[in-house]
Amino acid sequence: GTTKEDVKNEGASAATAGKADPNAELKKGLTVGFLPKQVNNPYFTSADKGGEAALKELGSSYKEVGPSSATDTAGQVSYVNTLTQQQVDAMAVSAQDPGALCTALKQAMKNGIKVVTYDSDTTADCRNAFVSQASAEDLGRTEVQLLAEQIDYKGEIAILSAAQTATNQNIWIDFMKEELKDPKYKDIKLVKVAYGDDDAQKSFQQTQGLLQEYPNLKGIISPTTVGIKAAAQYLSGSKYKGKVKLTGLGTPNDMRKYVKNGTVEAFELWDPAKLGDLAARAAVALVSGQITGKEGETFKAGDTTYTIGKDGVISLGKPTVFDAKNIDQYNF
Amino acid sequence: MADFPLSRAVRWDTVVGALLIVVLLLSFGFVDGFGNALNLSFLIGNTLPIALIALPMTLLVVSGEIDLSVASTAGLSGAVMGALWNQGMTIETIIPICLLLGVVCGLVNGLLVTRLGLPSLAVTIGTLAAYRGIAQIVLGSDAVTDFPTQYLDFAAGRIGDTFIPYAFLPFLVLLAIAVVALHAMPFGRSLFAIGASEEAARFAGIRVKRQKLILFTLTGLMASLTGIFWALHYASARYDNATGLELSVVAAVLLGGIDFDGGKGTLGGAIAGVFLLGALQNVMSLQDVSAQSQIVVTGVLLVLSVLGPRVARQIAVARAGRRAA
Amino acid sequence: MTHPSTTGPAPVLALRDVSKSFGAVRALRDVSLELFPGEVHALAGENGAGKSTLIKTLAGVHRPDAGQVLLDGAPVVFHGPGDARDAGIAVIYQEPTLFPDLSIAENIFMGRQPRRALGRIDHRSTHEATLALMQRLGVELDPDRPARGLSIADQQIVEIAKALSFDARVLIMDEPTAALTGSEVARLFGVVRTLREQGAAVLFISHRLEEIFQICRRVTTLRDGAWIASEPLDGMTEDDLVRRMVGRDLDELYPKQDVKPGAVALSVRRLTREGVFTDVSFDVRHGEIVGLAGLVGAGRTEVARAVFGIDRWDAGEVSVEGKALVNGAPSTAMASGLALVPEDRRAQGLVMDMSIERNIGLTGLRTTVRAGFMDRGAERSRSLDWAVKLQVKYARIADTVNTLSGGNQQKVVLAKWLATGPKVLIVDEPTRGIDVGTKAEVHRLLSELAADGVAVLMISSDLPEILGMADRVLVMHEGRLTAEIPRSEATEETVMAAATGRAAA
Amino acid sequence: MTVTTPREAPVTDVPKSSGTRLVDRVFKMRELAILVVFAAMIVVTQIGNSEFLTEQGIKDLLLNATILVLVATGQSLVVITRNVDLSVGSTLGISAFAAGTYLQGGGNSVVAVFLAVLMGIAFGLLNGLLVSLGQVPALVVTLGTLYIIRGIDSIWVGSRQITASDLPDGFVDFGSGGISAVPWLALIALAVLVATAYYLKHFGSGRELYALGSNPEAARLAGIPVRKRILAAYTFCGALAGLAGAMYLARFGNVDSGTGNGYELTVVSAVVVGGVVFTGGSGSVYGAALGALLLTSINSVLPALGVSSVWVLAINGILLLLAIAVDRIVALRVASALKKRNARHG
Ligand SMILES: Nc1ncnc2c1ncn2[C@@H]1O[C@H](COP(=O)(O)OP(=O)(O)OP(=O)(O)O)[C@@H](O)[C@H]1O
Ligand SMILES: Nc1ncnc2c1ncn2[C@@H]1O[C@H](COP(=O)(O)OP(=O)(O)OP(=O)(O)O)[C@@H](O)[C@H]1O
Ligand SMILES: [Mg+2]
Ligand SMILES: [Mg+2]
Repeated sequence: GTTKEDVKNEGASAATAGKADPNAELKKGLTVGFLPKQVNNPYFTSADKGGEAALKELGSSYKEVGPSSATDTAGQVSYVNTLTQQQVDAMAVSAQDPGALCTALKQAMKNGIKVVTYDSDTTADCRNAFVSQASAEDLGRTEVQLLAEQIDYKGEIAILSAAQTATNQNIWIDFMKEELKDPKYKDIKLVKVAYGDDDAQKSFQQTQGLLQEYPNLKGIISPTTVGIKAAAQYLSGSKYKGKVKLTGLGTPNDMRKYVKNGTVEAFELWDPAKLGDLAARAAVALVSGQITGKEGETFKAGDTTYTIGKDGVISLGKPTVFDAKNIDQYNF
Repeated sequence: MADFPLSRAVRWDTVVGALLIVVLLLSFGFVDGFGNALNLSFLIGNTLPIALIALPMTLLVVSGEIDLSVASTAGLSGAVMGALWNQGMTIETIIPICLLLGVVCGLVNGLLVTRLGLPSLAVTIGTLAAYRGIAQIVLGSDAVTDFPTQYLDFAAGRIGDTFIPYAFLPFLVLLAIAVVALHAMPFGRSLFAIGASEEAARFAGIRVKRQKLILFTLTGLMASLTGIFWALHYASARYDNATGLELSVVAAVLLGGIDFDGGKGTLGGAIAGVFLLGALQNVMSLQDVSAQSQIVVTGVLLVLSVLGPRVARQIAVARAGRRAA
Repeated sequence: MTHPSTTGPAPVLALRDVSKSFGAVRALRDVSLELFPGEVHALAGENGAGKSTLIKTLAGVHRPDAGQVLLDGAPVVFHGPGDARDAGIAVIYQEPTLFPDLSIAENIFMGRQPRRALGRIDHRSTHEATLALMQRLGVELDPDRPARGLSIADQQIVEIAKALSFDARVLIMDEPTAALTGSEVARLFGVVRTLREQGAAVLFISHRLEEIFQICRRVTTLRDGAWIASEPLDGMTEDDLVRRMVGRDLDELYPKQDVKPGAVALSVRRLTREGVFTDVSFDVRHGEIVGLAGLVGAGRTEVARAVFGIDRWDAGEVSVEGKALVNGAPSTAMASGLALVPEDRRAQGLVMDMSIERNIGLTGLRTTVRAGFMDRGAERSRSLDWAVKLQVKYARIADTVNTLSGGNQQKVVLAKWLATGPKVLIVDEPTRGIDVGTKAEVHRLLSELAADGVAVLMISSDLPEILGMADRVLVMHEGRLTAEIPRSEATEETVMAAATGRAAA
Repeated sequence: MTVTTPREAPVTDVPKSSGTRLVDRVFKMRELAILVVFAAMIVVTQIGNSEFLTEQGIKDLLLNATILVLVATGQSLVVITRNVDLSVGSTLGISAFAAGTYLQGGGNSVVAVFLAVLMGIAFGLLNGLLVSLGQVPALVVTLGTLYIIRGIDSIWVGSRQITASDLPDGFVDFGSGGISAVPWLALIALAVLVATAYYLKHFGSGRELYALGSNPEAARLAGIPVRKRILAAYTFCGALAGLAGAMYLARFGNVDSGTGNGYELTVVSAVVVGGVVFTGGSGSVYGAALGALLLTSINSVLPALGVSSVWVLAINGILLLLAIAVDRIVALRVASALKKRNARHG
C-alpha cells in the first residue's frame, strides 16, 4: 500500500517554468479575476477595491467572484473553475484552504492562467506567487511587542484566534510564541490560545471564558479582525474595560469606538487596499512576463520595487499601528 | 400507465427532470464556456458529493426520516483519514477503516432512532454537532493534503478529454443500485409504506425498525464514502470538510419532489434536483451572477418546488371535475 | 324526482337537490333531506352511498357543487365547519377527530371554552362542565387526561360529549355506535331521546339496522349517491330497508356452514402481558370460527396484537400448527401463516396515501417477487383479484384508499390479508362500519374460509355477529379469559354474564 | 357506566385524578429536569472556577441566553402548530441590519427597535402566508425563505457593516447594561416569555395553537381558523426574530451580511432540548427558554472550566443527545405508568 512516506519521496515538482524578462512591456487589456475567501467581507472588499483601482490604472479590467461563506471551500473551488472557463488572464485568490484549491488552480495554470494568491496562501506549487500582507514573522512579533508595552512586560496573556484551522493565524501564533522566548518577556506568560471561529458570538463567549478562567489575565492578542472586534465589544461593556488590554489585527473603522472609549490602546493592520493593489500588479507583471515567481526576481509596483522572496512570496511591508492619535486618518 | 395520464403529466419529479434538460440545452446554446468538456467535468465533479449523499438521503426521507449529520460524518471520516495518513498507515487500510467508521456513525443514529424511538431530526442535529466535534478533536488544526497522486487523480480527474470524471462511473453504478432498490424491490416498496404510515407498515409485517436501521447505516456508509471522496477530490482533509453540505443535500432532494412527510417521491426526481441546482449554479457563475443572487434563486426554486405541484394538482382536480360534470 | 313530503313544523335544516363530486366520483346526486325539530332521522345506505359526504355538506366541511342548504327554510352558505357550528349544528364525524395532546376537557370545549374577564379561559368551569357531561353519559373519564391512548370507544364517547356540550338544535351523528357495546349504546340512546324531547333534530347513521328501528322515526335512504326515499319507519321491516339500500333482496346474514374442525392451528398458552392481560390460553382449530367476546377494554385487541407479534408478551407461548412463534415478530408470524385484520383500519390496516393496489400488495412483498425484484404484473393481478372478489367499490385500482368510503376501506384491509392465503386469520371487529350487504358478504367469506380449513379467530363487539358466526365463544373480562362457551350454549345472556364477570369462571 | 366496576376513588370527588397530576407533574418535571441539569452544571463550574458566578459572570450568562431565548420562544409557537421556521436566522440578520442602518443615520433607538420588529413581522407574514395559504410543507418553504432572505440581505448589505461606533452610545450601553447582575435585555426577554406562556395557557387562541398542532384535520372540523392561527404564529415568530435582531445589534454592536447565519440549527436545538415536540401539539415556551439557557450556558461553562474549545462542539452534541434521550426515557416510563393507572379494570 501507499503511505505518507512513499508520497513524500515522490518529491514536489516546481510550479513555475520559463524565463523572466524584467524589462518586458506591461500588457494592457487583460482581465484579472479576484477571488476572495468571501465576498461581502469588508476586509476583502477593501482589498479588492485596491486591486480594481490598480488594474484600472494599468489599463486592464477587473472582476470579482466568490462564495458568500468563508467556509464554503467547495464553492471557492467551483469559482476557480468558473474563472478558468471564463479564460481570464490571471486570478488573484485568497485561499480558504491551502490544499483544496490546488487541483483547480493547477488546472487553471495549465490553461495558461497566472495565479497569484494574496492574504492567504495555498501550497507553493499551486500558484505562481503569493502576495503576503506583511511577513508572518513581522506580524507575529509586533503584536507581542505591542501588547507587552501596554502591560509593562508582565502578567498573563492569552490569544483569541479565528478557526483552529486558519493557516495565517497559526503561523502568526507560532511567531508570537517564538518572540515570547526572548528574555525580556520572562514575566509574561501565555496561558491559552482560544478559538472564536471568526464568529462574533463565539469570540464573545470565548473572551468571557478566558477572563473567568484566568482572573489575573492582563492582556489578549486577537490576530483576527472578527475576534478583536468581538473581544473589544465585550470588554467595553464589562468591568474589565481598560483593565485588560487588547491588541491584535483590526480595521480602524471597526475599532475606532473602542480606541476612543479607552478599551483598546493600539492595534495594527496592513492596508488591505494596498494588498489588493500589489496583488493586481503582481498578476499583471506575471502575465506580462516581467516575473515568473522565482526567488530573486524583481518588479516595480507604483514607486516601489518588490523582490520575490523564497517560495514566490512577495511581501507588502510592515503593518501600520493604529492608536488614538492616528486612527482618524484612516477609513477602511 | 394508461389510466393515469393526468396525474402523470403534473408529477413534480418529471417537471424537475424536464427543467434540468431545458437548463442544459439553453446553457449549451447560450452560455459561453458551459458546453465544453472541462466545464462539464467540473460541474459533475463538484456536484458529486451532494449527489452521493442524496442517494441514501432520498431513501431515508421516503421512509419518513432524515439525517442531518451526513456532512459531519463525511467530515469525520475525512479527518480520520487525514489523521491515520499522518500516522503513516497505508491508504488501502485507511479507506476501509473510514468506511467502517461511517457505518458506526450511521448505526449510532439508527439505534437512537429505532431503539429509543427518538425523532431523527433531533437525533441527527445532535450527532451533527457530536461527529463534527470528534473530527475536530481527531485532526485539530491540521490540513492533510499529501495523499497519493493516483488517488487524487482518480477523485479529481476525468477520463481523457471527455466530460466524464472518473468518479462519475462508480456513482452511476451506485445510482442504479439505489434506483432498483427503491423502485423495483420489496425493500423500496416497504420504505414507501413506512414513510406513509409506520404503524400500518408494522401491521403488514414489515420490519420497520430493521429497515430504518439498515437505512441509517447505509447513509452513514455513503456519507463516509463522500467524505473520503471529498478529501481526495479537493486534496484536503480538514475537520471542517463539507460543512453545511447537509442543507445543500436536503434542498436538492426537496427540490426533486421528495415529500418530507415521507412516502412520496422518486430517486430520479431527487437526482434531477441535485443536478439542476448544480447546473444552475455553474451557469449563474459563468454569467457573473453574484453568489448572493444565487442564494436567492435557490430559495425561490425551493419555494416553487412545493407551490408548483400544489398549483398543478389544483388545476388537475379542476379539470377532472369539469370532465366528470 | 319526488321530494320528501313536508308536513308539520318547518324543517330546521334541509338539503335541496344537492350534488357533490370528488374528481370523477359523484358522491351525491340531487339529494334532498329535511330535518324537523324533535325527530330522530336515520340516514341509511351501503358503504360509499354518500352518507358521510351528505353530513359533511350539512356541517360546512364540503361546499355543494349544486343545490342548497336551508337553515330554518332560508338558504345558507357555510364557509366552514365553524359557520355550521355557530348555526347550532353539532356533528359527530365517522372517524374520531380528537386532539391527542390535549385533555379531554379541552377536546370537548376547544374553540368555545367558558371565559373569564379579558377573554381568559375559565379552566375550572371547563373542568366542571366536562365532569357533568361525563356523568350525563355515565362514563368515568378523567377530564384532565390527555386524549392520547384512549380506546376507540372512549374516543367516540368524547366525541359524543363534545356534540352534546353544544346544546345544539341539530345533532348529526355518523356511526357513533360503531365502536360501542350494548350498554354504552343504550346510554347514548337515552341521551338522544332526552335531546329529542327537548326539541332537537337528530340525524343518525348506523349500519346496525336494529338501532335505526330502535330510535328513529323516519329514514332517508341513499344508493350510489342518489336519493331513494324518505319515509316513516313505522310499518317497515329490516328487509324493506335493506331492499331500499341495496336494491335487491339480501342473503342470509350469518351463513355459517357447519364444518368439522380439524387439527389445532393456533395454540395460545398462558399468554401474559403485564397489566394488560393475564394467563390467556386457547386453541383454534382448522375449519373453526372462534369468537372472542368481551366488553370494550377487556383486552381482546391486546391479545390479538401480542399473538401476531405487534406487542411483545411477557410470558407464555404461541404456536401455529405446533410451531412456536417468535415473540414480537409479525413477519415470522406471517410466514407461519398468521394474518391479523386490525381494529383501526385507518391507522393500522391501511396506508391511507397509498393506492388500493399497493395496499393489498403490501402483504405480498415476499411473494410477488421474481429474482429479488417486484413482479408488478403479479402484484397487480393479485390486488385486482381480491378487490374484485370482495367487491370493493372504487374508480381505479390506482386510486389512494383515502378516497374510499369507510366500508370499502375495510374491504381493502380484508383483501390485503386474505391475499396472503392465511392458515390462521384473526379478525378484530371485521364488520365495524360495514353495511349490511357487505357484512353478509364478509360473513359468507369467513364462513367459506373456515370451510376451506382456515382457522378463524373473530373478535367482535357485535354480539349477534358472534353468536351467529362462532363455533365456540371465548369471553374475556378484565384481561382474563373467563369463559369458553360452545355454540349450542352461547346466548346473549351467557356471554354477557361472562363478559361482565358475573358468571363463575 | 353501568357495566364497569366502580373505581376505588370516585372521580367526581377529587378535582384532579391521579393520572392528571402525574401528567402535570411530568410536564413540569421535564422543565425541572433541564433546570436541574442547568443548576448542576453551574454549581460544578462554580466549584471549578470561583470567578464564574461573579456579578459579571451572571450577567454574561443571562445576556448570552437572551437572544436565543427570544427566538426560541417564537420558534416554539410555530413548532407547536406542527410547523417550523428555519428562516429565523436570516430574519434576525436582516432586521438587525435594518435597525443598524437607521441608527447609523442618526435615528431614534426606540424607533430602530420598532423597525426591526416590523421587518421581522413582514418576513414572518411572508412565511405564514406561504405555509398557510399554499398549504405546503413548512420545512421546505422556510428553507427557501432562509435562502431568499439571506440573499436579499447580502445583496442589500453588500460588504457594509454596522459597527459600534455607528450606533448611539445609549443604545450600545443599553445592550450591556442592567440592574446589577440582571441585564435589561434579559428583562425584556423574560417579559416576552412570561406573556407568551400566559397567553398560550389562558387564551382560547393560544390553546387553539396546540389543538391544530395536535390534529390539524380535527382543528379544521372544530371550526378553528387554522390558516389565521398559523399565520399569527409565524408573524409572532418573525416579530421576535426581529426583536432579537435589534438586541443583537445592541449587544454585539456589530452587524454585517453574515449575521445570524446558521442560527436556525441552534434555535431548533434549543427548542428540541426544551421538550417542544416536532410533531406539534405539546411542549411549553418555558421549556424552550430553558433549553436555550442550557445550550448557551454550555458555551460559557466550558471555556470557564478551561476546557479547550476543541472539545466544545463534541460536548455540545453529546449533551443534546443526552437531553433528548433522557427526556424520552422518562416520557416512556411515565406513559407506561399512566397506562397501568388508567386501564379501566387494571
Ligand atoms: N375526499 C374525497 N375524495 C374523493 N372521493 C371521496 C372523498 N370523500 C368521499 N369520496 C367518495 O364519495 C363516495 C361517498 O363516500 P361517503 O364517505 O360519503 O360514503 P358513506 O355513505 O359514508 O359510506 P360508509 O358507510 O362506508 O361510511 C365514495 O365513493 C367515496 O369514495
Ligand atoms: N378508559 C380507558 N382509558 C385508558 N385506556 C383504555 C381505556 N379503555 C381501554 N383502554 C386501553 O385498551 C386496552 C384494552 O383494550 P383493548 O382494545 O385490548 O380491548 P378490547 O376488548 O379489544 O376492546 P375494544 O372493543 O375496544 O377492541 C387497555 O389496556 C388500555 O390500554
Ligand atoms: Mg361514512
Ligand atoms: Mg378491540
